[in-house]
Amino acid sequence: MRKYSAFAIAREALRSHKGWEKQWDSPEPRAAYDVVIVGAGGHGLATAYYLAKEHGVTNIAVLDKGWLGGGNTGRNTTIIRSNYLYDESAALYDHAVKLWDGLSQDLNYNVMYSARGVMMLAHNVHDEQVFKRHIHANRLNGVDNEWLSPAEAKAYCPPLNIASSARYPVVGAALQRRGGTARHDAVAWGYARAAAARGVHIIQNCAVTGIRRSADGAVEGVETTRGFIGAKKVGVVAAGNTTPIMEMAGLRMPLESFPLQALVSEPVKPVFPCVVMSNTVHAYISQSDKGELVIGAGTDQYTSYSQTGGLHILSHTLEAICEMFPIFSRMKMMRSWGGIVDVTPDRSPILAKTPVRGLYVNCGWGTGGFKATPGSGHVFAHTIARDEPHKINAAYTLERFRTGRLIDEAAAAAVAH
Amino acid sequence: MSQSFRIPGKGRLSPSRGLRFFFDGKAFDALEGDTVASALLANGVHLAGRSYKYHRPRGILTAGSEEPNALIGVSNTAATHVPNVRATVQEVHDGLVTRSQNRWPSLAFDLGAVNSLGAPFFSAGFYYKTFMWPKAAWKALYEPVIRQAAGLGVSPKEPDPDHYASRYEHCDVLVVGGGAVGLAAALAAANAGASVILCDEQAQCGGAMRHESGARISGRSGWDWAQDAVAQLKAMDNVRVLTRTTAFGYHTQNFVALAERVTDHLADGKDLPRERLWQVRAKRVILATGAIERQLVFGGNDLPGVMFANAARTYLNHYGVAAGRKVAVFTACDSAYGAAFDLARAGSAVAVIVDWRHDVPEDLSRQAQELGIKILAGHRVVQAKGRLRIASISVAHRDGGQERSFPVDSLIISGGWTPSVHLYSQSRGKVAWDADTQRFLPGDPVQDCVTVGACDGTDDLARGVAQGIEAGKAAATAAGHAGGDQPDVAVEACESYAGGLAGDAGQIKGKAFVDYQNDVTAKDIRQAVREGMHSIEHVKRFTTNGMASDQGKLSNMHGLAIAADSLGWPIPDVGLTTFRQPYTPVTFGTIVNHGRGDLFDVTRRTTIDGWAQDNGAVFEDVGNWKRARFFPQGGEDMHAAVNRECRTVREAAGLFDASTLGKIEVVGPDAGAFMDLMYTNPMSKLGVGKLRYGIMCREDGFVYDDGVVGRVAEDRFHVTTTTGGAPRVLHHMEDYLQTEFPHLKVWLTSVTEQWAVVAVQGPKAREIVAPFVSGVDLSTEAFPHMSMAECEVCGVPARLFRVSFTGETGFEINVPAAYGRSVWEILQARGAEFGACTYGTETMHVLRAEKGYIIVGQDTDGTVTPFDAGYGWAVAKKKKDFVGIRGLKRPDLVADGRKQLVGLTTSDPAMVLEEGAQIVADPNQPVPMTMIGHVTSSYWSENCGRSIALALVAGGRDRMGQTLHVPMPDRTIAVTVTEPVFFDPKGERLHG
Amino acid sequence: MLLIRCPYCEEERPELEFRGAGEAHIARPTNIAEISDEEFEAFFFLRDNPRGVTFERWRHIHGCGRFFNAARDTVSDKFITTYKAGEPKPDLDAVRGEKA
Amino acid sequence: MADAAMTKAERREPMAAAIFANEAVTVRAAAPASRLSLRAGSEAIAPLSSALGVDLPVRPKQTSTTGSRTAMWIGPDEWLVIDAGEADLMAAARGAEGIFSAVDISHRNVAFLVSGTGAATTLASACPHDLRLTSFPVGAAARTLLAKAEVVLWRQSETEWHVECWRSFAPYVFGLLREGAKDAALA
Repeated sequence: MRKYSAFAIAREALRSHKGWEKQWDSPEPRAAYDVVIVGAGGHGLATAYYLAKEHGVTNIAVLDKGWLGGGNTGRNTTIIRSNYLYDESAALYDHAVKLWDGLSQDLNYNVMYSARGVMMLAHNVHDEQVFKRHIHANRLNGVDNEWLSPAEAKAYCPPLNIASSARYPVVGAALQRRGGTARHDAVAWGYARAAAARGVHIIQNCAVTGIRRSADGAVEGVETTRGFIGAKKVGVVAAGNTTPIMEMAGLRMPLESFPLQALVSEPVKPVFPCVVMSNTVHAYISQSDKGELVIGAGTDQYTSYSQTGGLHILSHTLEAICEMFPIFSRMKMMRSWGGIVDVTPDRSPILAKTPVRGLYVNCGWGTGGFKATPGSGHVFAHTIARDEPHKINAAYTLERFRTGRLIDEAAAAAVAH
Repeated sequence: MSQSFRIPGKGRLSPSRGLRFFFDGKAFDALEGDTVASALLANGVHLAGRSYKYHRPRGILTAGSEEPNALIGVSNTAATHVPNVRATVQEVHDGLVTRSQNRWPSLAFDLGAVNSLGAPFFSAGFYYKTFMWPKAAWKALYEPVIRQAAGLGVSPKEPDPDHYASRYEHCDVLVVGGGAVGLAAALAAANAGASVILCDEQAQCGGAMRHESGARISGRSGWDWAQDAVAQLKAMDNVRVLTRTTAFGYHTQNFVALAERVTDHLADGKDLPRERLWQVRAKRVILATGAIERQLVFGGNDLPGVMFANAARTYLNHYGVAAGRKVAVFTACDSAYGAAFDLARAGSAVAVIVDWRHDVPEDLSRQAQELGIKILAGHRVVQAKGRLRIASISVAHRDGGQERSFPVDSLIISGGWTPSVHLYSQSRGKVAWDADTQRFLPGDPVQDCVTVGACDGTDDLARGVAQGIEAGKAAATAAGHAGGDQPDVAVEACESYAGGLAGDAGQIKGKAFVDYQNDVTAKDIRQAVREGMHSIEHVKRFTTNGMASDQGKLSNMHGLAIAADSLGWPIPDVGLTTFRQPYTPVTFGTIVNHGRGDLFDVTRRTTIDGWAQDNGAVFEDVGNWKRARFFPQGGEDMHAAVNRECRTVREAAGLFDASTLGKIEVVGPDAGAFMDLMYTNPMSKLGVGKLRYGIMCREDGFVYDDGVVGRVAEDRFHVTTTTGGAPRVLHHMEDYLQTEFPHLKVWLTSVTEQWAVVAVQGPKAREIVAPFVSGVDLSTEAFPHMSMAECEVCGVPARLFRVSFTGETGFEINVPAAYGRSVWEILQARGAEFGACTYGTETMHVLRAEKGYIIVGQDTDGTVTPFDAGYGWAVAKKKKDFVGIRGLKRPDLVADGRKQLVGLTTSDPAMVLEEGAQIVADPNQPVPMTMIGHVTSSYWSENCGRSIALALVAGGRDRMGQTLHVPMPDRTIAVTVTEPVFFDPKGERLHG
Repeated sequence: MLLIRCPYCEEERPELEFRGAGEAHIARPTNIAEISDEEFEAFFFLRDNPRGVTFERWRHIHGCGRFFNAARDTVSDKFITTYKAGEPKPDLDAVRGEKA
Repeated sequence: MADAAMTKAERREPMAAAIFANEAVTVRAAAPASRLSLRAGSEAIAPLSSALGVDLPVRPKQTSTTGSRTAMWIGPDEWLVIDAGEADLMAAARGAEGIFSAVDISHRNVAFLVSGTGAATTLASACPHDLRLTSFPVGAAARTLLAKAEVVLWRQSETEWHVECWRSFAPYVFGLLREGAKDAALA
């Protein structure tokens, strides 16, 4: 892999950029691999990269039914944060944040991790109680998160409306300064390039149609639209499509796949300095390095694999945006799109071995998987290589739905009274 | 400035209707009906903006919504500013203020243009390869600079003063596109009696008839016929014609969203909505969305003065404006010839027609010859040259050879036409590659829609109109309307749209733009392919081709063709990017419409709330409700007010508005059996006239809600829920009743708003209430704690509960809601005589915490069982079934060490813990610490004379008396684990 | 916004009037207190979540208030049929035949 | 407080004066009325109809009116009965044989009357239901949504609608109707 740098660009500028290498190859699949990863999104590619880099496993294929990074990796609003309540969540997401910081250098690919700060708005007494519970827990877990008064929130994000007359006034905010965003495509491409450089095969347009198991039940490989590919171990990292793939191995999953929409505005000069989230009024907004306001909406209420959703979901989100940031009412929606998110009953991921020997699964990230990409790939690689979980993902089992030991962040923020 | 490029006698605008507007501070004359683009061109101004990356001067390319270059800021005030407006769409009104964007200090002299010098470095995706060292410089330096350079216009700076309207509509037929084909379809459907909505994004219907001078329909020019057709349609009751209206989103089941621009073209639209959102559900959709002309890709194809052929003709034939005095044409398509001919006839010199194709149709050559215009077939424009405006072109044979230069002030280009399949594609229809004509055409429809005319690949107007009529008739028939006369539309003459070229026009010299707005060149696309980007999605994202505000209307086909050429693949193998809504950018405010301010969300207020407002209450949001939090007197802060209220309730009494509590009436012979299933408690055993506190679990065993349940009659329960939980609790109960226990004869009715609830609590409560109650003996013996009765209070029918959430003697008086305020006022006045106060939710919280009563959602969250909360007594031991019975037995829910609700006291009684603070056993451990619980509720208790707190602590009930620690940022607070009851632990006051 | 035929109201109504209620035909065991942890997991947590035809529950919450079931294709989001709560899974081939 | 027993609470209807009118539409609050939420299986329909003196309709969206009393089909086992004369509907229902649920919701709901040539258009500004005469004929009623508020619409004539909502939603519903009415006068 030839190193990217300003010097490389200068060199190439002199020869009309004709000397750039392919960032990754499109090889023919081998008959068999040590590990096959199903799904060439950020999490799958990161898994392959860390398997190669940290575990010396390089005979790997990453298969995708479409193009690498073409699923949720390239469709999300790229919010990165780790101020989760539970120890298990904080450990997992903060592991990711630590990897984000330095990922560009590690991959030699500028993923534009921008620690712009993620501010979560509190709109009522209940929000304040919940956020403060998070802040205290985060501090004792070594995760930064701080409480801001409405005036401090406004100072951090000037377009914010903090008028007490607002329908849902801002009563404060929790700010994680290390939170922020990254460039989603660059994450997929950076991992793909770095993995390919270590010998990983990335095989695009290759859909898995079956999982072959031996007489004793262990995984032998995958049937694909490009023929059978043998594998000692198979890691499924297929986001919204996990259920149909796991079904090929006879496993029924605690998952439902929902449409999730997002939109961007036309690009404008810098006006929005951070990421703001409001769970109470359902709005998630930041400004991309291209100048677009990037706005996340909620999920539709029905399961779907269609990658589209209803207009009323977007209106609901834009109402909240215009209420909190009334200066944006005349901005225009330039593009909207949908992804398919796989949601578990406790809204926490599954990162684990399965009852099928040699089959591993990484799924259930719901609406917030992007932020975990490096950490998820890192611990999932460990799980596959060692056939046992890393201590950070030990709690993210499939068994928890039998025992009741859930990791339910949303339930902890329960709204009632 | 005079309109020196306005050609007398040309165009359809009235020369007597003059207007004045401003561009970059300078006043310009215009005519009513002009767009900013046509008016600037009339004044000889082509330079309209600067490009995003290289700050290259950019002109006006098109005459429609596909314009990528001429984006301006429209601004009368800081609040009404709109960035990135297409000058080709914005109509001029008197006094309109517009500004160019992305330039400093001025449009003609832009310092940002130095970026052009760095162009060799700014190759596709260069930013992914650098700015990584030193690491800290990314945040401090590189990123801010990149961000400052990005973006085009500037955001508005003040809240939007305008309002927006909304309309849901249902119709038999929605016709999108008011060109000749769409009009024919609408006429056919409407004549048959179908209800029809026709929308068009332009100010007037007519589509291509705006520019085409060669079309004749039913004895008139195409344009005149179109205006007659519109007039006919508008006169019909079953038709709605919406102009300035863009169909921007095609959703499931023929749900199409339209954005109508109502006032942006008016000088004074103050009382009108700025835009209107139409959400149309149509039985059938007819897409007559036409086609979009695309550029040719050659060096300097972005210079001001370069203009699309249809645009040059539109400016001439519709607006009466000549694009230039000395023009050349570069085309790969028949339709551009009309531009040359029309301009020549209007007096412009046409230097040459350069046709990429080797063969030019005979009638076009003949007409050119008649007008004295030279055609160079099989040639190409190698490069356009000039600084702020095109000055010359160099032309050579396609295969190379000598270049010839032609001085021009305008170059008219056409790379052919791309069918506008956006909406069809949004409807989830798959497009198919048509190898003959080298374009993507609609395949089989997936929804009940049909594509007609140019968007369906039908270039011939006569055939398109016939398609439109057929589609209109068929749509009407399908909707059950078969009558009416068929419209008589005879297309007598039309023009040819044959030809076209996708991809670059030969070897490129200089910069050849594929995506103008994002400054993506043909070279960038070839580089992306070299770097391994083999899917069009990757090429698009790596180069940003097609990702600007025109969303690839001009660039997608070229990008695809160039990528395919680089790969040596057929075009369809590279794929096609998905078309997403919106077709053109849509104002947030339009999508939001009424949903702002008071109408953003419902604000629910009780019937007593007005009194609280009149008496200075401070409110808090709970769900959709506003609840009085405390009633400050004489400048009290919250703590002072709450301390006074707390003390007063325990010493005398207090009145509390409990109306927001959810209430459900459960009625039917199986009501008891149903209540047994829904609550952990044995509710069927509750006697008539009695109350019981109940806990409701989800199937997984976690506490879902709680409340007091009263038995009004053998077959009638009055159930209360938490305020925020009311809607979901009813839904949850309906779910079980309808789908799991449908055999039970019982029905549920929400009565939350039927009853206003006045709680009177405290030692004087009975004395305050008693005189107004008729029909009940209120003595403790006759009406003990947890009794209820139907009676009259203040002369109105009431449900009287003897119940307490404060630990005092208490009554909750339910009266029909409209009497609530009056009853409240009567009792408040009476209470005042006994020293009673009114109190809000904050005091309610403190008083109940003194008693250890939980608040679901604060002291419990969705991970707490009734046993964890210390309410195991409320879980019936003998019942065979209730919702949650099995979930509660799961291994983790019965394991040791679960978090349990306990009390905490601080060693310093004045120290009030922070709610949400975490609890540890060992305060000296390093981070990350092992947390064993958290503070759920914490208050200063005026009645206990100390702080009190409730907490969930691992194994809490085995830790009574233990010292634990609460680490805060600045100190660690030692706490003692106690029982969660701090006041009147024996509960004697309840029964007073 | 979907258009959903309510089998009780006997007409198509806009999605906003409805609330999705998850997978259909998962009966709560009548002996729920006695089932195993595995059976409870299967009942409460595991879902078919098919790519293709799904059987799902809806409630016409802002209409007639009734729960009912639907068969819908999760790829196209098209409804194949809707039917009243308590009715068995319909024969989809027969339904498609009627529509065609 | 010797006269406490004589103290009689007053009825207050803060929205009673709400009115908005233009050339196309008039929106105003309806007078207070008696209301019953009635739930019953099919066997109780006949006795309830006779006890209440109004036929409970059995087809979706239908209403039937006798004198000041109207019964609206809301769901397959649910009716909304409104008596504009404020009669005691609970007492009337109590006389019926059979298994059913009658709950007094006279104070839970309030209503607005929307009338004029722009009445349907006013509602269509926030209601996604098909309000054309073909799907919502005169005499029809249905529960649906007006933006974020649940309402029951009852079409009393081609140009007159009765809009029923929960009491605390009334200011919001009136606000929406006012916005809708303004726009209905325009297009």
